[in-house]
Amino acid sequence: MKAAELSQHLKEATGAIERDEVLNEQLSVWTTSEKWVEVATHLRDCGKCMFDYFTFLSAVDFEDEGFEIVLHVYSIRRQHHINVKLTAPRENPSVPTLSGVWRGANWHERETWEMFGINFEGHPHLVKLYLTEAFEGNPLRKDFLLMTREAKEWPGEQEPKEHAG
Amino acid sequence: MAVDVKSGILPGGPGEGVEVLVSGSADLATEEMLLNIGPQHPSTHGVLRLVIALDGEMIHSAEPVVGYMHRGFEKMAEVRDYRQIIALVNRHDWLSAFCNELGVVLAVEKLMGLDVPLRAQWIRVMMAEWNRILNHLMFLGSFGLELGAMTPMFYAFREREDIQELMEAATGARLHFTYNRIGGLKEDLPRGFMQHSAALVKKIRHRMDDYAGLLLGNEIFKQRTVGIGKLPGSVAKEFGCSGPILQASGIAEDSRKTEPYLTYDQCEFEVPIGVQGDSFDRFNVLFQRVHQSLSIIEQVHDKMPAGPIMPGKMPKNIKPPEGWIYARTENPLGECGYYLVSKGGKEPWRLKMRTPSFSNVSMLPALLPGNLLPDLIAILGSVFFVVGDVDR
Amino acid sequence: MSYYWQYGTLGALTAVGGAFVVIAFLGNRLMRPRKPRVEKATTYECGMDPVGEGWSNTHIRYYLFAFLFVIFDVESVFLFPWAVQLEKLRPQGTVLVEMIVFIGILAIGLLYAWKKKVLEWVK
Amino acid sequence: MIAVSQQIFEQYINNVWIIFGLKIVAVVGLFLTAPMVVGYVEHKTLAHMQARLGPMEAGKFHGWAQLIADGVKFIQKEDITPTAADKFVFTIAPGIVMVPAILVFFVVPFGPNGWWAENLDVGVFFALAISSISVIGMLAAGWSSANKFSLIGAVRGAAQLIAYELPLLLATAAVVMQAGTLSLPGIAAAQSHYWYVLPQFAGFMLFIIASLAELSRPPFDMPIADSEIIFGHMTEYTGVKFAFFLLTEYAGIVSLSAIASVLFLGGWQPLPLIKFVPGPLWILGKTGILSFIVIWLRATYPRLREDQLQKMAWKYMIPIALLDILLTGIFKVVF
Repeated sequence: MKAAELSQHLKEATGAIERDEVLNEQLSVWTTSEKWVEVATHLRDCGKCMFDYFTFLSAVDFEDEGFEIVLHVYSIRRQHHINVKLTAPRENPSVPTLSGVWRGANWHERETWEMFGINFEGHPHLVKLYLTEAFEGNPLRKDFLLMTREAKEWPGEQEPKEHAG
Repeated sequence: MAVDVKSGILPGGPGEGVEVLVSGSADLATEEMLLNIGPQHPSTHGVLRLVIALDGEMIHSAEPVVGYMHRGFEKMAEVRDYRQIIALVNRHDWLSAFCNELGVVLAVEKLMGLDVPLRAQWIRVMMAEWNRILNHLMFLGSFGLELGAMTPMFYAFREREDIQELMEAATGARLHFTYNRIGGLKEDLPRGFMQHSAALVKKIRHRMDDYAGLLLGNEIFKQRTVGIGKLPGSVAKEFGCSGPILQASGIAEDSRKTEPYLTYDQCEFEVPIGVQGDSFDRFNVLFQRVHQSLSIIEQVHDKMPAGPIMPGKMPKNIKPPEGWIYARTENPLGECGYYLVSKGGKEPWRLKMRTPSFSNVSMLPALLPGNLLPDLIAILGSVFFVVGDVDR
Repeated sequence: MSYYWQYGTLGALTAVGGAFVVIAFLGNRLMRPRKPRVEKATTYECGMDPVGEGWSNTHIRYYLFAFLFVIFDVESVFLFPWAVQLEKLRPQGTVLVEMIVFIGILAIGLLYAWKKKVLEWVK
Repeated sequence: MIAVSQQIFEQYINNVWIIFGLKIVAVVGLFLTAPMVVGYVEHKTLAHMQARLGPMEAGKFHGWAQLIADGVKFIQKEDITPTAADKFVFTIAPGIVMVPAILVFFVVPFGPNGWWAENLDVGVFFALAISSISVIGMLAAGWSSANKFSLIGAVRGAAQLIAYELPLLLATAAVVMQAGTLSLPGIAAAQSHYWYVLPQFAGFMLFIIASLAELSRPPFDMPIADSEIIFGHMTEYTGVKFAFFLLTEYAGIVSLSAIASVLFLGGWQPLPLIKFVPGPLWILGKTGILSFIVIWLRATYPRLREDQLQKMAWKYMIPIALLDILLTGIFKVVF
């Protein structure tokens, strides 16, 4: 389905789409955390959507605007993509888990949880995936500083012409 | 004594200190044995760790523990400019360096609206396919080794050596090629490259018969793999498995075919699929993919145009406009996608790496229980993954 | 006399074999470095601290095979004297039929076990 | 001159005690050298089959001294006993594995007219019985290591014994029936007209397959499957103890190949037309060819699974072996 059609369909069927945007031929829709699971289930089950392939789930830290949680799914049957997005507040961000909709979301949510500190309500096994238990902080938040970069200017900061000299 | 592995007993590694639930009664005739497979195990291709609960040799549950190789690439990408990111991303899946670079480069080019010269596109197709063969040969060899046939491994390295020599001639590197540039390529192919490449295609195609004879046609190999670790297509899709694993489960999803990038739409090739998604099918699909790649390379030889390899006018500093994009490529191991968010700076605001191995490994807890320990190896070897690609 | 010589030599050879083991261990003791560390002497479990202990009551899935094996192994012991004397015993036909009956009973036993699905690994 | 040497021979060499000593030295010497040769041949054969060179440095000429260097290295290695292990059993297990492997050579004839240590009248029986003692050592090693991989390996080794022992015995029984003797030189002598591989081809195949399982060689190397359970019962062993296990494996290849060549390939009996080649060379040649096949299989086959071996043994090999005995008996009585 074309991006505009799909977006129109979702707006009518779920009534939970706040806004949509098509950039570089890719559709993004924004929803709310209350409707998060409902929208996802609709995407999976609806005959027009048929999003059977779980691509990824992650987040982007937009500093003052909060976290944007991105779910990207793909339909092998219908061959269309969608980004479903959700803005979570900076303080105590929390979203319902999607691991009941697509089992593949399990690990992606664990990763997002430890990297951004976004809680996934109802997740069956929310433990750290990569980091040690003793590790403090959420590395992919913008306020988590890379210590090496803070200590020493990276030579890669040079502009192309400086290399020559 | 039965130990609930799902609750996560992970001493000494990432996740240490998680409580262990011990339940069950002492009068049971047999007890579950909790066993670490990895991180230092001959057949986990690096430092993947599996905590498995065994009853005799029967696996009751299996939980992959990753993170031994976590290098924080996504964070590092946020403080590097786009030129540096090319050299960064070819390191997470070190067996398919060129294809990784390609994903990032395609994402940036599309975000900036750059037109890549046709010759550069064709060279990219050819190099990506050589890289795919390079990667698949590694797994063709190591899968045999895991089942106890050591010869295919050495043959695989013999062929890999030839291919690496070829790619070195063009790129100057053997593992981390860094041959892509935003807009095109580092430099044109050296003189005589096409002849060399054409000769190698014939040679590799001929030598693929060795693998067919040693493994695909081997009765013991079939006994060990047919019907082992059957992965239904619906489960594979749900976990986001891709590449040979998804195709072996009977789903012909290959972004070279369904959403062609570069000039794949002008190449003729097939997406091999399996029937029942068992270890044999996965191996067979991998094997057939090599043949398809060889045929693509031959087509590239015929269609390669002359021309420049970089656009005439390129900005000195690469600063994509504000926005976001998801670019996917069919990597040797499956769908590799980069979700790039730009705020107009010379560094990406966020670069999410969606790697095929991550999704493939996350599927293991659903696939492994109910199999025997020797079959664990047959399954693990056919769920093709690179640990660096899981951990990033 | 030759009997005692033969088995005497065998006994001596066993002793020499044992002595070889002891000498090799002693030689190793003289030549090897000795730098004990706690980590070195831990049980290998893929670089992790072992979970639980190595001596667990595991489920041995072929114990029914083991029973069958004992039965057939004893049978094969009976088979050997018969096999050696086959040509010397008379009348040969009777001797053969006797053994066929003996093997037949066991073969039926094997067939029975097969039909009873004992010859599958216990899942 | 001749008279003098004959005198010396009668005076010293013919002395029973000297012969006694020589026999022991010869058997132990054979036990220590034959595995080296097979081991070296395996290194080089596998290397060339796998498109590589193999050892090239030690001893200058094609690395012929590689295994001697390995032996020297092994004996200098630190001996580590895991804290969790049962120390006594852990220490004696390599000995239990190795001593029977020496004793097998005791009965193997290496040529006609006294080219053997002893001609036991239960030779075959002795050889098969003694060679299966090694499994006890294997179980002891696996259990005492207190390592899960070792334990699984030991359990698999025991399962393997159950699978291969019967086909091995039954295949041998058919040969014994045909020859009418249990003595190995006797069996070889009985094949002066034709080799038993012709009438007993099924038995020969069973014997080779079962021997591979007994030796834990590919495709039946499940007890030491390195990609699954690290190295089975040998996982925790280091230095000279580990060397014992390796030595036993290669000695086993030699001894079982030699026994198979005596049982089925006529021992020292030559092929027609080339009868001038002396008997000992024949038996060494046949042993060498069988050993080479064992090595060759390693380069070719993946390994089976333990339950597949059981299935193969109980559903195919044992019925075939029983049928073989039956047919051999009828053949003997009727003709």
